[in-house]
Amino acid sequence: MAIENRKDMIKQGGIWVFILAELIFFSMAGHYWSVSNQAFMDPGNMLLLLKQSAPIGIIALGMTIIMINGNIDLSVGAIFALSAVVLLDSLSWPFMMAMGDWALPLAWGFALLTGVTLGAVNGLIVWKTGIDAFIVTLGSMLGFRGLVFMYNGEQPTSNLNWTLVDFAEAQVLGLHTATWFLFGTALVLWFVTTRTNHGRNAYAIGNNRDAAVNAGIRVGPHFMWNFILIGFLAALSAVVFYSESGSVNPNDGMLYELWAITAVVLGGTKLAGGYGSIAGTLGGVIAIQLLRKGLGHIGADTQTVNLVIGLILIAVLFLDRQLTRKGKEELKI
Amino acid sequence: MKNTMKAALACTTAMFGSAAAAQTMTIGITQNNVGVDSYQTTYERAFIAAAEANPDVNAIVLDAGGDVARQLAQIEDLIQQQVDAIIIWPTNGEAVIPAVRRAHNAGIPVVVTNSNIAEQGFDFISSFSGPDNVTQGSRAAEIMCERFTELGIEDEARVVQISGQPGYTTAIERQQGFDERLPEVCPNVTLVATQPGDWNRERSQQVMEAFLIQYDDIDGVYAGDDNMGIGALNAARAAGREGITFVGATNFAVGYDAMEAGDYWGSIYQSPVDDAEAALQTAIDILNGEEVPFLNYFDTPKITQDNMGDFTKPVF
Amino acid sequence: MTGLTRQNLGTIVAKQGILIAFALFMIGFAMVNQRFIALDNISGVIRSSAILGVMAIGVTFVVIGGNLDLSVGSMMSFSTIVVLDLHDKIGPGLAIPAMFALTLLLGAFIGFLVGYLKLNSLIVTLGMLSAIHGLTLTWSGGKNMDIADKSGTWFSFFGQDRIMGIPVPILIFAFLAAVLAMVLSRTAFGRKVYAVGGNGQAATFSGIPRARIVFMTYLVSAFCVAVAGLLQASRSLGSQNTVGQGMELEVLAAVILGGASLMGGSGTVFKTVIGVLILGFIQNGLLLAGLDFYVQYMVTWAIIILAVWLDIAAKRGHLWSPIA
Amino acid sequence: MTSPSPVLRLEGIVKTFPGVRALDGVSFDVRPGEVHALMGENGAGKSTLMKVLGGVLAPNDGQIYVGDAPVVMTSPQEAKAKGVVFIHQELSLAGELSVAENIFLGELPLKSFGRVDWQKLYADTDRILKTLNVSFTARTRVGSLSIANQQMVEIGRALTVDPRAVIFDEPTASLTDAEKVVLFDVIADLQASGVGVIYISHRMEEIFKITDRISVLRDGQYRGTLVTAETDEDKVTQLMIGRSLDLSRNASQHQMGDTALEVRGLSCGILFEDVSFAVRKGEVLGFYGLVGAGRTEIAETIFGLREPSAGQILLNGLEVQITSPIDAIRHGISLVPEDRKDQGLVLGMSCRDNMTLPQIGRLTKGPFISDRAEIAIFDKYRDKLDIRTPGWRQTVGNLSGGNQQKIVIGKWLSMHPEVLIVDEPTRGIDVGSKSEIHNLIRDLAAQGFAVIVISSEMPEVLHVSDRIVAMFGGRVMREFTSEEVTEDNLIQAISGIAANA
Repeated sequence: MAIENRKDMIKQGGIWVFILAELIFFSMAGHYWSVSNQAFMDPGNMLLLLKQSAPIGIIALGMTIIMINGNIDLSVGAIFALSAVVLLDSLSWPFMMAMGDWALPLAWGFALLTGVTLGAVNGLIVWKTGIDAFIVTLGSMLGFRGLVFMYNGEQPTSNLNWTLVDFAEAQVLGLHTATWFLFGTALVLWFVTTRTNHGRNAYAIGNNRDAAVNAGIRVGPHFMWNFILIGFLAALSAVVFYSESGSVNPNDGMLYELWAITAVVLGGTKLAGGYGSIAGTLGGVIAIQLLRKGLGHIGADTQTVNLVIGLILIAVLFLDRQLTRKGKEELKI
Repeated sequence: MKNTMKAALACTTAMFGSAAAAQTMTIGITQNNVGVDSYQTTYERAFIAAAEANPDVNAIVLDAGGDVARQLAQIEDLIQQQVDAIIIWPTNGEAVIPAVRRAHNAGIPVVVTNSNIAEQGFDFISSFSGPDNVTQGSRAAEIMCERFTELGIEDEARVVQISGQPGYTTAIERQQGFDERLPEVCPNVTLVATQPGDWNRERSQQVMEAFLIQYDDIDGVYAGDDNMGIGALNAARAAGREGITFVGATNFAVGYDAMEAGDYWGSIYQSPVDDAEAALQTAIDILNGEEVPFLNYFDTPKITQDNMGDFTKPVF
Repeated sequence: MTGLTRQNLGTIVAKQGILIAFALFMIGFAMVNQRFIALDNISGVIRSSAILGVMAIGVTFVVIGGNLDLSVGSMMSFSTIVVLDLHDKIGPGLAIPAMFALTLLLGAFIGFLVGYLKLNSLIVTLGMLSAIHGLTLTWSGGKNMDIADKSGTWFSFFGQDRIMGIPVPILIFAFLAAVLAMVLSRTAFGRKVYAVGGNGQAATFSGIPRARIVFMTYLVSAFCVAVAGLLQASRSLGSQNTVGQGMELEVLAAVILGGASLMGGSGTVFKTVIGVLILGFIQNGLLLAGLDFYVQYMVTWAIIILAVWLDIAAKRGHLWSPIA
Repeated sequence: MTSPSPVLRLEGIVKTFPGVRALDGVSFDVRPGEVHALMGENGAGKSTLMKVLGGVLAPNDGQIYVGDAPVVMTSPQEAKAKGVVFIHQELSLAGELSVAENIFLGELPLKSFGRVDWQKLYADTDRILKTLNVSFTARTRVGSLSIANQQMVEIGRALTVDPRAVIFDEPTASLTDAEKVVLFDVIADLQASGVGVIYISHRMEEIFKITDRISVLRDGQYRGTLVTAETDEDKVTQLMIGRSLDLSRNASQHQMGDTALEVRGLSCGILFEDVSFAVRKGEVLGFYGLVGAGRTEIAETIFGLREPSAGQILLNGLEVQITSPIDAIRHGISLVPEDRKDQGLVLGMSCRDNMTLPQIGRLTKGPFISDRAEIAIFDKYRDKLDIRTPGWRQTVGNLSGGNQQKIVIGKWLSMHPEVLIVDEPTRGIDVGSKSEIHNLIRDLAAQGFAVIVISSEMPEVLHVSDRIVAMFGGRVMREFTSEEVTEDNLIQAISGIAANA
């Protein structure tokens, strides 16, 4: 038991140790290599770090509960883009234009509704057909992206609304709007996964789906709610991000699913399901952003960033594997 | 709260060698997507080379990898690092405007390079340095039309277009220029189809293969850049279709070679080195308080088999 | 007894569903546009599907062995860039084997991580997708690779020539498909791949070296990627660094469409080839019908879901999932 | 004895699937305080009946009564709410969750906004755990518990409601005798509180130990109910399969040869220590002990699946190094593993492909597998072992447990091993096939194979073995010849008592 606890601690604390190591490394390395005069661990820079973690972070938090379920969602990038398109396009609808600033919350509502709907489509297919979520969302990743293109041809959808931008750029208590949304989402999801029936059921289903079915947990609707949740969060991420940027390209959000999954895995959530934590994912998201920022800070180029992030992902997997090994007498299968 | 932080920032800045920074200017650049094609890579190299050659310039070179969110983050970082000027190669001509405004509000001049931002953002930038893509599109239409006239098919020719990556300003502008200009100069030429080739040679080749089967009669192909143009040329060659006039833009080395070989008719000569150097120079000029035109286009002339001797082969 | 026959019917539909769908598609498109079934169009589609197809065959081995390979797209960029770069430096005769060796080395690395270290293949290959892209950019310095003397090299043979009127890429695709189909269905190695993917533990208990078999599937995949890279490079004699980007998912879609289960242990080379051709013909058919390219996205979506749904519905005997 | 009104009554239950009459008018009742055995071969309709009872399947005809009230069960939850609860054979627990969360899985006590009421959850769980008399707490992570304790958690689930009838489906499948005692105590407690218990099992000795009545199904039909005290194994067996089954000690004594396999001082970490034994050609060596005593692990070590920390393995007197199953197979050692579905077979593959799997590399002609060689092997062992399958193409997952096990045995026999290790040869196999497998094991020994049988069923070990090794806590406690062994001294040995004797 003691050993197990210690390993558990290493696993859950690992990501924060990694973040600390990154901070130390980049601070020191930045001293020698950086062209910038600014210290890496400048408080303003750290606040920006949190803000910049938000777009992928909010999605990754939702991905955590999906992966605790033992599922995966590859379509989040496309949901992100389509929600953004709806957000910006709806602002130019005549009746919305007539509403003035009151149209803004409504536009948010439309965008979130879009995410919820797309999530529900995924969830419904997973529930009703019983097809593996990987395949379902691989398909809808293409399909939803097709919808993005259909909506506005191949043109970007734009609507620069300065009220919206000002809101998104605001800083309350030093934290940016996006950071508040990231933290808020994390708090809510932390609460859901650790304190609520739905959250505990998510673990139960990921751990042993048959057992959950036998115990009367309605697995299908449960999946559906989680897909709705991640659809909502992908849309929320889009809403927060595009409020500030005001224009979406039809290709935006591509590869976000891979980044979100990377963050979740770095945070210690198991792909097989049944194990993982919101706090870990938050750590994973921050670790990735820190890495990108840090490598930029010391002047590394694109190829190095790709190489390093890929290899770190594999290294983390390797370490995790070492930690879960039972020792020499383990069955060699 | 804010003030103390700013003070703290000032302190750290002072500690880390502001003595040396007295004369030098720190210029940050965030590029669109280095490594996606040779143009952008050559641009980055030329930019770094130009910055290194200038002892007064300290360059922070970043790459957004085609991701808007990453580019916005990089702009924020550059503002945070209090650079003297920011050069942006936008991933999306509109999405960067709020970030540009923040740089503007922070008192940092912004130069947009290669592909312009939308008009709403013009208030916040000091200058645009790059090619005039609408004109490039128009010029391509003119090259095509002149060639058809030479061949005597200006009243019946059918053209297909392979555009750049959807949503990308350069692609949109070139297509716009071509679409508008072609009927003006050659009113009887039909543009039968347009499909995006995503700045990708392979994608473009596939699109062209489909065009060739779909349309028995194709006389001209306009591609958003030579990379795609060569993809289309490869497709036509593989299908054994001859006599098609290929016109591209952003003359790549492959395009130049194909022109020399007589397979490819014309293009627009645009040097990434000029592009990069112009952008850096614009930024430097602004910092030195010099007057720069708001739309600082560098010239991108027509190049065809007829006049290619006047141009050196592109290095990318 | 009626139930039994009905079930048999269901199984037949499930087993051949993909072929039926394929046939329906061909007929549908042919009715809309005569050109669709023109010989040169069909040959054109197969030729342009060859690269995707060759990669999909390799990934079929990996998937039957119970793993995923998301790195093939980025690895294909790597092979293409490497062979083009080496072509001018050491000549095509050496460049091709060198490229194969390097690509196999990457495959061996992934195979080592997934097979011997037993790391999760989704994450490993996701990591490698990014890492190999970095490697490619480092190799090329981010520049396009072009063969200097395009008309003076026999290198164009693989991608551009014809033998007896048939384009060489089609011949290579067909040859590779035939050989690897035999390897999978008729050799001991193939049987072991099915066993390892069907039940890895039972395979180990039967004295099958699971790690080595998984390792080998990645080598097969890497070999196919190298062939695809060769075809790609030879076809256009020049390339961008991003040439294979995103292909991993198209490849996976083709393999899934062919009916291979992501759980491992099922699938065939032949069905994967059908999956590839379906994707190719859909793309072609929609283009011919004058529809925008993104319609193809949605059609592909619908087809993947329907194909897999039909498959599992026939297996469980119910259309709808039993999960409450 | 006056019969009080039953807690649960089935009347004329019929369930048909397309083409099959899975249940054909099944009727019986369970009285309060009674343990009622439900027996029948695999495929007799027990599990279909339980699914009907549990609301998973709707019957085509017939009526279920709980107490005197006719009920219609539409879901397991509804069944549970009506006081009918199931303890499933396959452990269905979520390992990462706590004991409390598992016991109340699907019915966690809630506060507003779907929040879990942890206080109530733990309090309720503690109450249940107290009645089960276990050593772990409500907050323990289930994954860290032993199998037996996990089973207790499973039983704890039944106690979250006031059950009227509790159905145990093969509850002792993975329990050892000592653990069974605890289980039977729990059943006795349920009985005492007036709950009716349905007990499904293949194991006669348990049935006769704890049940009051026995109902038997055969081919979906109800074959009658016997009062346990008034019947014997033979009668029950006859009712089940229409003939009787011999589980007496083996009588056949044949010639034994030299020592085939010898193990000296073999250890593997904390799993087992200093294990020594030898098995001769023509001999059946039985391994008996509690689950976790290290028997399976010894077999896996000999088969090269675990790395020994000390000790030697000798084959025909020569020391061999075995680091993988491939080595073991090359040295003529075969292992029929404990877990047939996870370790023995690739369920999605055909019968033939499974059978030829270990030697597929040898069955080639040129680069390709020889179909003829493969089918020859399959046919040979199908006939030899009397495997009933429509043909070699049949997917192995569709066969009955007995036939599946024969495929696994055939797979190894076709390798012509010198030493055959069979781990739990008849787990989950119906009575009829059981005796066939027992006879097969005896036959193999008679043919000169050295056979090691690991079993948790005492009658089985006693029935097939020439000698028996008793294990406890990773150590060999005692070795018995078939003359010495009695049920009593064997139980003592595997409970660790003999260590002091």
